[in-house]
Amino acid sequence: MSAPTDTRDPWAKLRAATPARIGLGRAGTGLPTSDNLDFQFAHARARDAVHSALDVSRLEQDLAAFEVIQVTSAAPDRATYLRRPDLGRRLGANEGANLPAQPCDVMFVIADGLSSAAVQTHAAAVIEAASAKLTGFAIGPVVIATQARVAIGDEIGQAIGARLTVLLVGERPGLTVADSLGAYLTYGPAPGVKDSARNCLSNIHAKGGMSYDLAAEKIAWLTRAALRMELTGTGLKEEADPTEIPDASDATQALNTPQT
Amino acid sequence: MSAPTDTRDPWAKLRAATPARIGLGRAGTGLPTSDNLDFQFAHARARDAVHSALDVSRLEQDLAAFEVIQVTSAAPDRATYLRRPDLGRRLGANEGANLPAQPCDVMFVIADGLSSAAVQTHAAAVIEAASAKLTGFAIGPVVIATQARVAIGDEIGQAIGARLTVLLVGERPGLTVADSLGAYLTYGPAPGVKDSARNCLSNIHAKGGMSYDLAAEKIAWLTRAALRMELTGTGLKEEADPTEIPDASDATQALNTPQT
Amino acid sequence: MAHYRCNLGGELFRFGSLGEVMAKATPGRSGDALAGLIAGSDVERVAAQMVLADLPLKDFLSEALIPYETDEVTRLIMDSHDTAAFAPVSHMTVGQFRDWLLSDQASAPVLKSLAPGLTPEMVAAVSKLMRNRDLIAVPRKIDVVTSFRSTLGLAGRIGSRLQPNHPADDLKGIVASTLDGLSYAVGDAVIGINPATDNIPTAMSLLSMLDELIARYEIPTQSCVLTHVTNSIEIMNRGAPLDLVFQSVAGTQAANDGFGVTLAMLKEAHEAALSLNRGTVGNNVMYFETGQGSALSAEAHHGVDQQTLEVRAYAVCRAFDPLIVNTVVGFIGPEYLYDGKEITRAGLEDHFCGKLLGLPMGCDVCYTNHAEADQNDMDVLMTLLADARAHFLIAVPGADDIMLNYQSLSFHDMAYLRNAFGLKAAPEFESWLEGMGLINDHGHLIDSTHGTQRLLEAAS
Amino acid sequence: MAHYRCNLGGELFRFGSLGEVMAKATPGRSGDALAGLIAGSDVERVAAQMVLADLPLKDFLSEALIPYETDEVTRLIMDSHDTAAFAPVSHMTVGQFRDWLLSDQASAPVLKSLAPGLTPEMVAAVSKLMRNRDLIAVPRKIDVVTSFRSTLGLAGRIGSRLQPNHPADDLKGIVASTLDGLSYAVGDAVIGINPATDNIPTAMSLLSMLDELIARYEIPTQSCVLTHVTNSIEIMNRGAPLDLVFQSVAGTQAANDGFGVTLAMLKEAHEAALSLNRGTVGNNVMYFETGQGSALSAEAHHGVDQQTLEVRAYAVCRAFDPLIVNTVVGFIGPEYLYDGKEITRAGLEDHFCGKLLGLPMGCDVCYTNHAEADQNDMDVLMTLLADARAHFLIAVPGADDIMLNYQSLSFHDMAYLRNAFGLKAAPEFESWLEGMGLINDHGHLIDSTHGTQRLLEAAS
Ligand code: B12
Ligand code: B12
Repeated sequence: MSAPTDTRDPWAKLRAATPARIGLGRAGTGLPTSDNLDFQFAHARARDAVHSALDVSRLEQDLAAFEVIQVTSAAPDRATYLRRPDLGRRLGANEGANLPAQPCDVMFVIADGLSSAAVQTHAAAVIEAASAKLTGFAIGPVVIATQARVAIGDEIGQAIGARLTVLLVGERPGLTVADSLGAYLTYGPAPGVKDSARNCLSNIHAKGGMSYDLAAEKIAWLTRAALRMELTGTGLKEEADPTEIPDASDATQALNTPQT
Repeated sequence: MSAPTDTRDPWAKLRAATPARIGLGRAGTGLPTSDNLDFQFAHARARDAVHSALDVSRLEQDLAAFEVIQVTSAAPDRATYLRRPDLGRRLGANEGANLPAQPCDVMFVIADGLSSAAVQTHAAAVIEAASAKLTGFAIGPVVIATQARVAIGDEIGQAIGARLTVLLVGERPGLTVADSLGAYLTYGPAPGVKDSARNCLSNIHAKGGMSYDLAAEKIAWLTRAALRMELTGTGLKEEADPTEIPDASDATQALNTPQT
Repeated sequence: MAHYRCNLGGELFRFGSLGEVMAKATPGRSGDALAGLIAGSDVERVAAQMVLADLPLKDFLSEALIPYETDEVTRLIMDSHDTAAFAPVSHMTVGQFRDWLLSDQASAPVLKSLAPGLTPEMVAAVSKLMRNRDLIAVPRKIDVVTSFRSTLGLAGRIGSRLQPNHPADDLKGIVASTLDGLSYAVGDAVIGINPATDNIPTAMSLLSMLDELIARYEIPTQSCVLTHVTNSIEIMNRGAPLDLVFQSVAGTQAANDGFGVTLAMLKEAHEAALSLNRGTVGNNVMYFETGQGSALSAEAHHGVDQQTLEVRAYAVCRAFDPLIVNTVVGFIGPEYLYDGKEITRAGLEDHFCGKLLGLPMGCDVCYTNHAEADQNDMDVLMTLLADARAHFLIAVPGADDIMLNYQSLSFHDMAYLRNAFGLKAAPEFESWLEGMGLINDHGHLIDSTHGTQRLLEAAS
Repeated sequence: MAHYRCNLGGELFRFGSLGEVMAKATPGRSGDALAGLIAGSDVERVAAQMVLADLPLKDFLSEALIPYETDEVTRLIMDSHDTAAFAPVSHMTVGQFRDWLLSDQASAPVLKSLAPGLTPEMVAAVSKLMRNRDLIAVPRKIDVVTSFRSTLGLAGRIGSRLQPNHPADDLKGIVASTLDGLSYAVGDAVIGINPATDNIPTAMSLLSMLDELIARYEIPTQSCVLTHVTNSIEIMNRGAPLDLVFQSVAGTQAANDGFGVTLAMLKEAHEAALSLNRGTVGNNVMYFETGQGSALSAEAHHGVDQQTLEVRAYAVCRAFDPLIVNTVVGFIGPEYLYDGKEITRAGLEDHFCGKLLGLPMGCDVCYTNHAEADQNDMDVLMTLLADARAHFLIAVPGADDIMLNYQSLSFHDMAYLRNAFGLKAAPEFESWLEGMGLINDHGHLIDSTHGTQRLLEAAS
């Protein structure tokens, strides 16, 4: 008479391989009550995450080693920001005045995006690790933009006169990971750049995502290649460092591992 | 290839018998496009009707022959009123001061309810017709209550000292009739009276509903009976004037009429 | 009084009573907000649901939400509880009960014999933990069959009430709407008129007219005039041809009092209607209507959430072996169910809860013009209720009730459910429809005016 | 440019262009409001719908919403229009077309041969006049069958994509999620991974792993790594075992440009994949994704409403004979579809429009955490899409995509559709499931861990 069909045990080992919600078992075909409630709880929290604000001064402290400039987008508040992505892509009136030209090879922009927690937690560390690997390049100031979307980096990069921007953005929060950071590289930033002319790194976070180190490695690889080829986007294919890529034998192992 | 199955013609005669949306025909099993659009249009308009305000001074003019007092409920505005029926059932703070005791047998209360159009159009005429039939009774002032529900009459009737209230209310607007008036009779009005202790007349309007005259007739009949029996509600059954009631032979006719 | 607590994400949530746990565990809706009972945040709602999930089902037998002493609905629930039927789930918590209901173990026969062992509060509690899909999957398994002149609730079928109201109870107008409905194959559950006027002679003449119409066309269905139960008793005393006794009921004695109804009255009416013996294939003679919010609207809710009170109303219905029970889900207005989403959720809850208690549960899929809803929302709910195997749905000409002033389903919508999904009418009614040439032998309403013409000819 | 006007309730409404009529006739949604295209009031919307209803279908062949000269999607639509197929409806207005689509005359074979005669704009227009129930009833009649190693779209069945994403493309993690999905009988449409990282070696190793897994278990299904089409071309050049080419597409050349895609690229990829000849029962080798709002988001919408643009994207898909097309309906966020109601409407529209154009239309029933929606809304949409006979739906472990950060359906939900409604998997996949002991001979997922254990054993 004990209710949910117990498909849990066999999954114990597999569950260690991924943060995904696997091996939950089922009640008939339904989610067991406890998992369903966990899910609802995670949903309630993820919704809160969307609305939480960035603590800019704390982030500035974390970036003490860099010159930091703060700007805001044209979205006056969070509610408007969520409904008006167009405003989140533009600087607010007069914000441009805070961005004096400082021509450079590469600059970092931090945009809160949809998860201030992501940039709060990871942005400074990624910038530190990446700039350490970008020796030989002129690195511009770090600009922190709030209520901001990816494309805001274009206006910022152009004002500063950067050849390339690396924009770090809070990706929309998920149920399992609410602090996932994305990095978007844009060569020749200027309003009107299409997304196809950017490269993207995604899921930089500590819950099974990309490590700061690997992110820094990839940012540096892409920056070098972009400045050399004078483009970013679909024309620039990342070929990862072979040591980082699982190969065919790995794949076979992956299939076998669960039961070993 | 002509699309909607044409079931219209045979319905022409029947359609004259009711304002209901009969004999529409169908497109497969769907409403034909034109009827569907008519329906959407009616819906858009009915929604507007809910929100339109009562023109109190015009109503007062229509009631020039009566002493009229105006009060408002505890609901500050229309939006609150719609969400908070409890506030629509109570007088606003200090409104009671406008209601000096004037003991009487019967008094009329007008409440805008969910259709100010209904009371705007029909209330004065019904009150005129009904009071003409209530000879021999002491009739109190007419109270107009805005943002008001049925139960507000209880507080009003008690303050004035009426033995019975006849409350006229704007029934919620429908797609076909947006100005339907209801009349609720309450013996011994006082806060806390239950709906089972009221009698109701409904659908007083000009689009196939109850005429002013019949409404007045019934109000007078019920008032007389209520004051005699000292109650309203489920204990007081209206036995309509036999001339008003369709009988068995009428029923047979009704079945036959469509084709004659 | 017991205290309940839950530590969630580092926050401690306390609930002072079982009623508070139930109310705060309920998916958000305007009526509970109006009553001040709703959870303060989504996280608090989850906390209340967690408490509820861990509560033993049998606690509901010892802790009454509304006192036994002062409420006859509570007494009915407690006194009629069938301990033997309850046994298979008596050891479960509410959460375990949910899991079990979803499992294949909870098959049709098992659920049927369980019904008398369940109280409304248990059923309300488990529904609060159910997702919308669960509220569809479970009742879809349950068989409830009732009958009078037609048999309702059989697999692969869905019933319909034909609602031909007229603002002045004009007989010709009502006949016209009735013929319209029949031409769409609607009316196997009941042809039911809400009388605009509340007087007995009118009701009697409406009943005579319907009786004659049913006889003349030899329609295997039943009629009803939805007047107050006290009127129906009087009407039976006067010998009018009454098939079904109608009454609106609520989940508390005080709310029923507001409706002018007691259990004793219902018993009297039930017995009187049974004694008329007017059914042919069965003798379920009661028709009840309910709807979330009616108790609060009558200021008779005792601090209990509206969904739980709604299910308590089903205990009242259950006691009288009804032919059909109808939750008029969006009927009252946005004060109780704000928008299409709340109406949809409530419709699915009500149907699930009613069926789990063993009732022939149908729904008036509807909304008012002051609510944030439209016909698209009704399309959603009717389709889902058909998927959930509702006993019957209600339909009016062109979805527009010109007397009650609200929008329900159109006759067209019943035809949609029949033609698109192959859901048939009651078997007796189906044969009649076929005989009239309105449907083909798959129960498919035919794209031709042939049957309709026969119908109109027969009227002449 | 034509002018359109409608006198409604004493008010005169004017519309400056066909695009404005289309936009204002669209049921309200946030994306069109964002673009400033939406009707100013409900009454204005009805007026626009009335204008649209009276518009001859053939007007869409002469008046392009986006200029032929500057947009290759418009050129594709106009140049590939099949006049002979269009003939049966060429004399109709949009309103008449709606009525005809709902009638029994528009049967499965009739609709199939009509598809090449329809343009996206005609289909978008008629969808704007459809109620939600119509958006279910019509596609329910339409048969679209496609195949590669499994056959999708047959009556009484629904396919599923198994989506085992991992935030770092960890192979073990992906295998774990894949086995989980298979244990719920999910994956007959495709096992498809969105790679977190955008590099070709990673994509190749993911493809090898899936290829080996499919071979080892002898699963009659296909795999896909949802990387950019330019990557897939490169991957095929390098000889990796690629079954399906994936690409996101939009309804304007400018938006596709934002995605880095041209029709020529898609043609090249399509031909390359066909030449691999990896299918067994069929050779539909393309997998497309779309979603309302993508063109606006790329600032490439030309003042056309998002729903019309979405249907134009289907013209792009149609040109390449896809195995599956997926509208990722609530994926981007509330800027484009605000809440559960808008998501539901859009999901039903997209499915209807895609199927009417002859596409194997499926849906990712989903929402983000910044939208006003929850899993109950997904329950509603998935059930309605199953009723509408969707080609396939998407499912992830526990409904939570841990890489794309949004909620979709859970594997459980596919099992709900199968067990509660009897909807089976693709026939080849069904036999395999039965062989594995996961389902019984009614296609019912069994309440036992037996099959799952065999699955895990086979992995070792
Ligand atoms: C909404 C409604 C209800 C709701 C009321 C709850 C609510 N919060 O609104 C519910 C579903 C609970 C209801 C129940 C009943 N109703 Co009713 N209801 C209506 C309806 C559709 C609209 C009323 C309206 O717009 N009021 C205006 C607003 C602004 O006022 P309000 O203060 O917000 O609402 C109050 C009144 O509507 C009152 N009320 C509602 N119904 C009835 C019925 C009677 C007899 C009385 C005295 C009061 C009453 O209750 C509300 C709360 O106090 C009317 C039809 C119509 N076209 O008006 C029928 C109508 C008034 N009801 C009717 C009936 C018969 C009933 C029942 C007696 C049915 C039954 N057999 O049990 C029950 C019990 C009523 C009671 N004694 O409490 C009849 C009355 C016929 C008559 N001439 O007497 C009407 C005309 C419909 C009909 N023809 O069937 N009803
Ligand atoms: C939402 C989203 C989209 C939306 C973007 C529209 C919108 N208004 O948001 C849509 C559905 C259109 C989309 C499309 C694609 N996307 Co996308 N997308 C995402 C997602 C889920 C969330 C992004 C986010 O939260 N951004 C933060 C907010 C605050 O920024 P924003 O300014 O509002 O959004 C901008 C960026 O998100 C950008 N964007 C979105 N996707 C991509 C992909 C690339 C390569 C680039 C350069 C930019 C870009 O477009 C938005 C508007 O300018 C991410 C996954 C993740 N966890 O982040 C994948 C993700 C970024 N997308 C991805 C891919 C591959 C694509 C496609 C290339 C797929 C394809 N084969 O066609 C297309 C085309 C993208 C393009 N060049 O325009 C990959 C990138 C992989 C990588 N490392 O390069 C990711 C990581 C998901 C994945 N693993 O599959 N995407």
